[in-house]
Amino acid sequence: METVLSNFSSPVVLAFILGICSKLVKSDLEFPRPLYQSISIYLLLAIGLKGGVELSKTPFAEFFMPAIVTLLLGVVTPLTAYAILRYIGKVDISNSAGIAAHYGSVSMVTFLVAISFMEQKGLPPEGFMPTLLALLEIPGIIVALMIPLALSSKKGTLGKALHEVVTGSSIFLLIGGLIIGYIVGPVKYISIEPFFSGGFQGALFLFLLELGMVTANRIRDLKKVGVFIIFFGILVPVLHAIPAILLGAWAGLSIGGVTVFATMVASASYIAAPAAVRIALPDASPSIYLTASLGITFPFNIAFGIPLYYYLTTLIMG
Amino acid sequence: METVLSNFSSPVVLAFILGICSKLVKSDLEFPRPLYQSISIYLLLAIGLKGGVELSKTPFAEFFMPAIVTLLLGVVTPLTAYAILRYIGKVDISNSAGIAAHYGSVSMVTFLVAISFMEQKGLPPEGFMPTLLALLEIPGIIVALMIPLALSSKKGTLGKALHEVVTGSSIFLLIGGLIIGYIVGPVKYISIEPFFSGGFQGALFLFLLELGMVTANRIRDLKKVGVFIIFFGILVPVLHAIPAILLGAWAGLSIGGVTVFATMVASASYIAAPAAVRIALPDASPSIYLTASLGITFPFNIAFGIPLYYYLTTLIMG
Amino acid sequence: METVLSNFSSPVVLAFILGICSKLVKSDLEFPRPLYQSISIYLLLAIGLKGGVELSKTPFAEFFMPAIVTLLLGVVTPLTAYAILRYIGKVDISNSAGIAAHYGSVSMVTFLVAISFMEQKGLPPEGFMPTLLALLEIPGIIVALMIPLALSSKKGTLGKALHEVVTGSSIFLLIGGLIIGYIVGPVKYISIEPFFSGGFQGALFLFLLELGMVTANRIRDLKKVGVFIIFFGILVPVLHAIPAILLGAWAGLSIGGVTVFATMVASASYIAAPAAVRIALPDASPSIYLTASLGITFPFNIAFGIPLYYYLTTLIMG
Amino acid sequence: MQLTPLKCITIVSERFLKKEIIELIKNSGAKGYTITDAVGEGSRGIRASEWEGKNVKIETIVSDEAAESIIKSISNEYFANYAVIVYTNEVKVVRGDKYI
Amino acid sequence: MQLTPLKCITIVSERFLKKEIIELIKNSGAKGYTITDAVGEGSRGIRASEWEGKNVKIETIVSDEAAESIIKSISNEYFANYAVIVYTNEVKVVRGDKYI
Amino acid sequence: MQLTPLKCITIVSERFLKKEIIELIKNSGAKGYTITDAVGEGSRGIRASEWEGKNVKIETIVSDEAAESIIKSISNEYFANYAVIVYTNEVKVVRGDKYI
Ligand SMILES: Nc1ncnc2c1ncn2[C@@H]1O[C@H](COP(=O)(O)O)[C@@H](O)[C@H]1O
Ligand SMILES: Nc1ncnc2c1ncn2[C@@H]1O[C@H](COP(=O)(O)O)[C@@H](O)[C@H]1O
Ligand SMILES: Nc1ncnc2c1ncn2[C@@H]1O[C@H](COP(=O)(O)O)[C@@H](O)[C@H]1O
Ligand code: NA
Ligand code: NA
Ligand code: NA
Repeated sequence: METVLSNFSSPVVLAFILGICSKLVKSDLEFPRPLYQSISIYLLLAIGLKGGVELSKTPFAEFFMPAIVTLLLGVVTPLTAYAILRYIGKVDISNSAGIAAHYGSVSMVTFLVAISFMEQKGLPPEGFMPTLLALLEIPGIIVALMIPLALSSKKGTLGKALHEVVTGSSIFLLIGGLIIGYIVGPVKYISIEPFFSGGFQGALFLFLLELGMVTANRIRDLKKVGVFIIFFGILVPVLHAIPAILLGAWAGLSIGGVTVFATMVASASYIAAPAAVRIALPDASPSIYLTASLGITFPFNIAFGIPLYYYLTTLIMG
Repeated sequence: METVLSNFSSPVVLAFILGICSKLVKSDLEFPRPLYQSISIYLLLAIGLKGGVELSKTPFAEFFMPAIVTLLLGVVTPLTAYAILRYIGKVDISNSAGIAAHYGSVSMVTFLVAISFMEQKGLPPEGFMPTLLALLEIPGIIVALMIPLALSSKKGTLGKALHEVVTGSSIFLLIGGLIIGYIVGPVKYISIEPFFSGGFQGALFLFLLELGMVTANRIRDLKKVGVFIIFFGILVPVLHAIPAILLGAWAGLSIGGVTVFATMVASASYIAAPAAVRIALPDASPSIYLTASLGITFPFNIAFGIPLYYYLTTLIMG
Repeated sequence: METVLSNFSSPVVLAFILGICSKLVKSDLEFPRPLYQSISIYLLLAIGLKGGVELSKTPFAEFFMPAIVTLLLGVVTPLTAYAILRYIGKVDISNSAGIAAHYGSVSMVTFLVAISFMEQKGLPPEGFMPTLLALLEIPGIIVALMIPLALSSKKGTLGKALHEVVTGSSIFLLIGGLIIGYIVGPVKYISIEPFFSGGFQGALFLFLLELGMVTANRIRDLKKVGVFIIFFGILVPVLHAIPAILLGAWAGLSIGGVTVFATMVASASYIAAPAAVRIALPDASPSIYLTASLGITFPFNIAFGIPLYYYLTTLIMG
Repeated sequence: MQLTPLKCITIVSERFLKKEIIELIKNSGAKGYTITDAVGEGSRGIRASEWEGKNVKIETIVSDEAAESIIKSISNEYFANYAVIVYTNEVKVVRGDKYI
Repeated sequence: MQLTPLKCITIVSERFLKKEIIELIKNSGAKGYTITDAVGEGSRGIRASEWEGKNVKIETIVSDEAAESIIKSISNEYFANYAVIVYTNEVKVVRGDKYI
Repeated sequence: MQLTPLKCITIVSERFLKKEIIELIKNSGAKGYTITDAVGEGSRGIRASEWEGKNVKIETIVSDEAAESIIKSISNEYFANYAVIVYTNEVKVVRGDKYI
């Protein structure tokens, strides 16, 4: 409880709330699209680079088990999400698969807020977490999109959707940054470090301001999606976080690492997944999957999820 | 005199002059609008956050008198400006009220340049100055816009104009930043400090480059507005600065604080006020009020006003 | 050889390669134009300011010979480039002059990468190099554009082209920055230093990412321009670098200074020159001059040229 | 392919009026609109938003009646004090019944 | 000056379809196109790219046959699931033979 | 509402010609113009400003005579060496006498 409250006095969470307020009071605040794009590029490169540099210092053995566990959850979580939607919620196939793709993938910003949170607690996660982020981003989308294909004899837009995800700018920059960071190593990284580390938290602050504005628009659509989706958007993250905590701890991650890992798994994509789903499943409704991932799960994780996963992690680990 | 000269070797003032020059030599330099917007957002949040953090450390008693004095001048200065325009300048009601709204409000950039100036002198103003900025921004506009309403039976666009000012992005970000800074406090602020403090003077440098370009366009319109407005744009700031110095000193501000306070009161808005006046008084001419505030008073304050107010402050305070 | 390899693990070179890759894999990565413009403005001001501050500390005598040598090469290199194109390559007059203007001028980014390279080697060049950059940017363009005028009785668009170059935003910001830096001096520069120095390498990283994307488009056009131009784009830089090394060493520059100077002279403009050539020689083909300077010489210099010029410099000087 | 003849109304105005004009055209019966950022010059000199450098260009496909109503409202509300240009154009629209 | 009467087709769609529509119009015989960024509102509610805030407006000057072919293809491929508006307009083009 | 039939000339060109074309249309009698940023592809391959990624689209509402004069000047000055497309369109303009 205390952790939740203290989370509400964190700069990035407050920026998010400020963004929501700006829509509530109908402020004419406008966040220029190029700024939004620039910060995205910056954040993705920054986490990639830092992760790559860290990876170049990490023995392979230490990294191996967490990577396996990540891929495993990347395959399982879209299936659980699909099953819940299809068989409990009675949602149709396309929409079930479309939403499942979002919950199988991952939200970069939620991930970053979790890292911030743990750093402020003095428990920074392992340096290779961005690599796990990259590993988790794609499989969930693929698995989910393959479901309708496996069930029916649909036309093969999966390939196109796959290309979209793999070459999408977010995955491209993240992996590009990882590789560059890995090659460059800690010494040569120093020249660009002030730019990519010093400004990081501030850029994240601005980004959450913008996301707050976007989320506010999505929250307005809550009434359109029905009560089941709202429950889904809150409970499924928690449901996904629990095995993530257990497996993360089992794979040898620290408390910080487990919390961030659980947050990743619990988070829902709202950038890579929508683009892919729009292509592969054009009849799935964006109102539903965007409202669920961006309007419900995202704010839930930022405000309550992260402190909760941290609390559960400490219960289990320590 | 020496202070004026030394002011001309300050980076931000030189950036402003460079911007003017770029128009004089017809350079094809283009300042992208999103960059301009981004820097605005950045500067407003940065001063809000820093001000909020400082405020969280300031005892209420210390802050009370300056706040009262600020509100007082926020009500008085638009009235004096109006009276001079209407009765000495024989300007019509709408234009008088429109211009008065600008001189009752405040220019953020002039404020920032004044802070820079005093910091370079080793006399930084009180940390809560941004709060005074927020307090001063709105009342002057409201008072001025109410004059024509009081005089005639005009249709009620004041409400709309008021909403525009209060929810306008500049006041929203400033106050949002203040509140976040206040909640966050000095310790949690550290994570975003490098971004919002380290880059501040540089961002201000770029912003003044852009404002120089805009001002140059305005200066071209000088001949259109007539000699009275030119005198008005130079003398009224000085006229407003004098009571501000006296009252600021009386309220217990330091030399740095008084100088910055006087500059605020002497400055004329060119962002919040024009938007509000355009709505409430559509028949007031933008050529006049923008040329006065942006083409005359702004460069005057940047180049000569600030050193002058500083000089007067030292005369009075000793 | 080793130097070449180590160059390939430098962050900025890797960013450039990442940019090329993004086009190869058809990523949807988009670099917003305002970000590109903003970084240009930033980099030009930053090198100008730093150069100006350094210049204010440099005795005139030390700077005199390098300046003379720069101007000399600014006049000679477009003539050699023209002669090679016209008499060896049998290229027509307009295209020869158009291309020559590019090779007589200079590429800011190549210059910056060379400085980065030498700083990482622990051999930073003299602080006044940006002044040499400014001196070298213009004369080569003028000399080259005057050739067709001297040969035929063409209509006088040279004046217009000249105005374009001199007031073009790149030269304007560079010289503006130099002057401001010179006036401001080392002490007053401190306030804006974190912004303009701390972020510099990171901003350059982003800029090279973007340039990689642009270069990739240009490389696709290689087949259109023919084998002669490809050889030209690789050999002429080396040809120009050799006298630059000899003269630079003779003028008293350090090893770092000579290498950067040679790189400047060897580099080909792709911003100032195209704009001027488009005006003065509209019948010269942009496909040829842009592909040569941006598609061949630029990547050659970044990847191989700089280490080569450094190697030659050490052979000669040390 | 069935094409419906409709009116395309183009309104270029200072950015500042964007919200109001959108409301106005919706109230006049427009089913949608498309906006692009623009800059421009006209008879009117300086204006409040000028130094932010942008106009907006609003295009809306509407029936003849809606067109007339939009033109009337804009003329009454904005022509006196604001920088606005309005013109119409005959277009043929696919699935035109959606926009009536 | 010789002016050729041609069709100007305007397509406003969610940004996301840009690449595909360009390919489609090229395959239908268009010799060129011009794109501007736009925002808009229409019958359709929220869409995937909405929170990035942008549509694209694609204009292409084509012959009558190419126009018909473009309209047909777009109707078939996108009208069911995506936010798209398409309309045509008669224009007179300088050097019109370049665009046929 | 009184509508005046006028010509709307649209010029899409490489960004680089913006200043000159504006001057040209003003000298030909245009009373105003509206510009939007655009990207595009046409018959011409690469061009100097291409790697900056932008064309401009200039629209101006003018009388028939001004239209003819603009078209002539642009054809003479730019068609040989630059990427430009020009077309006209009949529009009906509110307060049309302002633009003649
Ligand atoms: N003749 C014209 N052709 C095209 N656009 C125009 C014309 N006149 C005015 N405009 C546009 O309408 C805006 C307002 O015009 P005005 O009210 O005449 O100042 C200008 O900024 C232009 O964008
Ligand atoms: N009546 C209209 N006039 C102009 N543009 C429209 C209209 N209706 C729709 N649009 C544009 O087409 C896009 C898609 O419309 P829709 O498919 O109706 O959601 C919108 O976002 C608008 O940009
Ligand atoms: N058929 C067309 N339809 C629409 N715009 C075109 C067309 N052809 C060319 N354009 C535009 O005009 C510019 C110059 O065309 P071009 O001179 O053919 O290279 C292109 O970049 C496009 O923006
Ligand atoms: Na997930
Ligand atoms: Na004031
Ligand atoms: Na050169």
